[in-house]
Parts: sequence; structure tokens; C-alpha cells
Amino acid sequence: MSYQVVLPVFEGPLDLLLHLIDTHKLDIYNIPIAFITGQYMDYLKQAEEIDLNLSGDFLVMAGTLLAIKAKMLLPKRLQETEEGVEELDPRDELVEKLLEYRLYKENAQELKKMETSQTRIYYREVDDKRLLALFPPPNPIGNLKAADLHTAFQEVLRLMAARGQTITLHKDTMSLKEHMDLMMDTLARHGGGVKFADLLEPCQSVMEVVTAFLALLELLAKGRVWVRQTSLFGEIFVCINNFPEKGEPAFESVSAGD
Amino acid sequence: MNLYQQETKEILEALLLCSAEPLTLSALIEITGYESGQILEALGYLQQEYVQQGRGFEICEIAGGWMFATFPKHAPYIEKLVKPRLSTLTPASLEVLSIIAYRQPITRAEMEEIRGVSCDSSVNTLLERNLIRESGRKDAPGRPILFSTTTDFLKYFGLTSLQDLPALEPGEASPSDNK
Amino acid sequence: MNLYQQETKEILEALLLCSAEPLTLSALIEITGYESGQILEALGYLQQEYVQQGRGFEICEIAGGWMFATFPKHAPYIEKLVKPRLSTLTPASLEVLSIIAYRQPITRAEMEEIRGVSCDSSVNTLLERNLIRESGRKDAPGRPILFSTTTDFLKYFGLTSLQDLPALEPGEASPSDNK
Repeated sequence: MSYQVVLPVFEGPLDLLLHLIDTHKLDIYNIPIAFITGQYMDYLKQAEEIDLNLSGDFLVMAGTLLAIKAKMLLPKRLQETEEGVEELDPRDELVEKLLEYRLYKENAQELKKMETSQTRIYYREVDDKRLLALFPPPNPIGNLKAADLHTAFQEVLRLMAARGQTITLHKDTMSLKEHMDLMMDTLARHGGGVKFADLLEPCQSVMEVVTAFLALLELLAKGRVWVRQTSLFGEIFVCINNFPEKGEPAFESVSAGD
Repeated sequence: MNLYQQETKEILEALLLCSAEPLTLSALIEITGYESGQILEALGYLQQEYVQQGRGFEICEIAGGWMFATFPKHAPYIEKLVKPRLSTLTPASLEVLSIIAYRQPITRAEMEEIRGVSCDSSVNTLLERNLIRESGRKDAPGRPILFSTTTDFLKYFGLTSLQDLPALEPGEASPSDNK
Repeated sequence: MNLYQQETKEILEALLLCSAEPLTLSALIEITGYESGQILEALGYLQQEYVQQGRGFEICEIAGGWMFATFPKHAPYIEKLVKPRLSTLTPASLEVLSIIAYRQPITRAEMEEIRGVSCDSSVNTLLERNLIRESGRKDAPGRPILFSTTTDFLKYFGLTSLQDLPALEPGEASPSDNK
């Protein structure tokens, strides 16, 4: 016979304890600690059986319950107060926590009600962009001063230094067209094809690598070059396509082991 | 009603129409140059008029200011017009939010102490939805971050101010309450 | 006016309030399920009422739809309302402007080299506001556009000439010098 265990899910160990106290109509100020520990352990066991993933906090609480249970068996400890001598109850701390948690849990239900009623109310919507466009700023820099420019530039320099960049502006990045021309020149000088990595080697910045790569794609698209890879992850060779009119395949890939 | 009051009302209506955020009394004073009494009186008149005239919206006091708002009964129509709301909060997030609302500013560790479990994912959700914010660091070992509620929190729950939060009192007919 | 018409008016008002865009007749028909005659009649009533009641806003027909609008006479107040949000320059634009100010004439690529991120949107903003101008092309591959600051730039910052810019400290090496 197979049956499904429907196990309620709790927000945490305190939530579970409150549930047990409620369902068994226990007095929160005088919790029968042995009973509730048993109930608590039963839940953990069931949760484990159905593979419910409980946080470690549930185990910590199990430990706390067992510790309280043990202390309850020992002779009562006394504490001196202003009014005289008072019995120390090992459950006090737990009760206090439960009461405090219950306050917030109940309040969360109040918030839920407020949230629900509030979802039915809508507020004025305004097209901010259009509104702001009606009032162009008379002075485009607002209250900025020349000193702010100075500060901003110093910050830029500081960030540059932080990026570990030497403060040099090297020559201008080449255009896509220039990369294409350069690439064709290089390929023409090396009839048998050039390694892809070597083609990108002269690039000095990420931007240039990207442009060079785009140039290569452009040449491929135009059928002016073709690429060849002899093995998976092997070197990629780029060659001039001498027979573009034949529509030679631009990519030639040979699987590993070939 | 004199002409001066009529003008005040018109200006307030124009300002409310152009604002998607609650307009505070101090902002209204600064913009209009009127005294607070004058403004509050005009807002009161407008609120009355709208009720008498059966307008399809009202001026509500929320999150420390005033703004135009619709009535719940028209929600089905408006929902066809505006983008759907974000999903509602989970019980866990509501618990964490309730703790922050009443105990702010409060650290993660303090929240976890009260709930008995970690609050990280709820805190992140609430931060993402701008219902809470980091409001400094506690002068304690490790200088942990403190969290507080935001103006959006007030708007989200339809509160004028934090004083409007329901009183934090033990529920009445709670079975575990019988001493 | 019957109850049905009153309800139509309220719904239309609620919809207009929640819409930042003009609402077309076809959108209103689709949302409310009312016929066009019913809707147009209710809009007409509302327009009349607002005039009679001396409201601070009206319902305008614009771009093939209807929307709430304020009157020109209240513009000065609305301007004061939005003024705090009238953007001056974003931190990013200020950074780019500072780079151009101290390193002009300079190309986009050089700015990006210095900042480590794209400067396109800031450059556009600065061009729109006439704080920078295109000042020729660099004699380099691709002949990229060079940017410099404008006379307005000097005027707004209260400078007589670029020599009046606060001097950089000796340690702050000049990037464009060591080429």
C-alpha cells in the first residue's frame, strides 16, 4: 500500500514549535517539554523520510529541546531576586523566544491582508520623460563648477592607475576596412595560410582584436578567404580563397582523429 | 469658497496630476509658497468634492504625502491597462519585513535571532523590491549592516507613516494563549 | 445622468489617471466593453464638468487619444515640481567632459581608452547641450573625429579661457603628451 505523506512546511524551528503547541492546545507558559520534544523529533524523522530539505536550524533546536529536557530532570536551580528567591525554569528562554516570534508571525499575517487590499489600488502614472522634456534646463551644467571638472578628471586618472594601466595613448585603432586590407596583405605574403592566432597577434588592445576578428568574418562572408581546422581544438589556418567564383566552402572542419 | 481658495485647489490638482510620487506637505509649501493651513484646507475641500461629485479617483494620504489613487472596485479595468504587479511577498519575506518594520534599524543577525532561521534570501528579495534599505552600520563587532524600511514600503502597504503600522499585540483568540 | 453613465465616467477617469499615454477610443472600448457612443458621451460629460467645476486639469484629445492635461497658467508650479529632477550632468557625462576639457582635441577611442568604458551616450549628451563640438579629424588611420569644448562650455563654467581650468598636480602625468 502506498500513501502520500502530507507534511506541513514551516518557516523555521520556532514556527514548527508554535504549530505543535497550537495543534495540541498546550500552555505556552508551561510547555510539557518531554511531550513536545517527542513531537518535534517525530516531525524531523518524517521530514527526513520524505526527503524534505530542512535547514540546520531545525537540528540546533532539537539539541536545545533535549538540553532543556535534561535540565528539567535535575533539581530546580534557584536565583536570588529583589523579592527573594525564585526558581529558575530551563524553559524560560525558549518561551520568551516563542512569544516574540509569534508576535511577528501574527503581524506578518496583518501585513499580508494590507498587501492584498493594496494590490487593488492604483496610483497616478506620469510619463516622466515627456514631462521633463517640457522644461529644458536653462543651464546644461546646473551647479557644476570648474573644480568639479578637475575632481572628475583626477578620479579618472586614479581609476586608470587602479586598472594598472600606463598612462599612454597609443596610436589610433584601425578601422574594419584597414584590418581587412592588412589581413589580405599578410595572407598574400604567406601562400600556404596563416595561423589564426598569428593574424591577431599584432593587435594591441581588446578593441583591436575584436575589430580584427570582425574583419576576418567579413572576409569569410565575402568569400575572399577560407579557414581550415585539421583537428578539434587544433590550430585554425586562414588562407586566401583563390577561386571565389566556385563558391568554395568557407569553413572546412575535419573531426578529431583525422 | 473665495477665489484664492479656488486657485489653491487648481494648483494642487495640477501638481498632483503631474506627480507619480506622494507630494509631501513641505514640497507643496515650497512649490506653491502657500502656508500649510491653506494647503491642508484646499486638500480637504478637494477630497470632499471628489466624494460628492462621484469622481473615479481620490486624493489619498500615503507615505508621508498625497497622491491621486483609484478605487479597488475599478481594479479589473485598470489591470487590463497597466503592466501586472510584481508577485506578492512570501510568508517568509513578510515575517522578515514585519521584524524590520518594528525593530528598525536592525541587523541580519538580530532578525535571525528572532526568527530562528537565516533571513538572507528574504532580505535580498526585499532589497531588490526596494521595500527595505541599508541604513548604516551598527556600532558593534564586525560593524554589521543595519536595515530599515523605505518610502516604497509605506506605499506598498498603503501606510501614511510607520505610526500607522498595526499595533504589535498578541492575537486574541490564540489557543496557545490560555494561561 | 443615470447610474450607468455615472459608472462609465468613473471607470474612464480611473483609466485616464493610471495611463501615462493618451488612451485611444479603441483601447477604451476594448478595456471597458462599452460602445464608442457611450464612451464619447461620458468623455464629453467629464470635459464639461471639469470646466464647470473649475478643476485644475482637463481631458485633452491628443495624438488620437485622450489624456489628462494641466493648463499653461500652472506651468510655473509644475516646473518647480520637476526642477529637482532636471538633470544637470550625470557623473559619467561629467567624467567625459573633464577628459575632453583636459585632453582636447581627443577622439572617442582615446576617451574610451582613458575611461575603460564606452563614452558614446555621454558624448551625445554633451554634443546636444553644446558643451563640446567636433573639431576636425585626427591624422591617423580611420581619420577619427576629434572633440573639443565649446565657447558655451567656457561660459557655463565661468572661464575666460581653457588656461583657467584648475591646474593638474605635477604628479598627474599628461596622457596625450608621451606619445
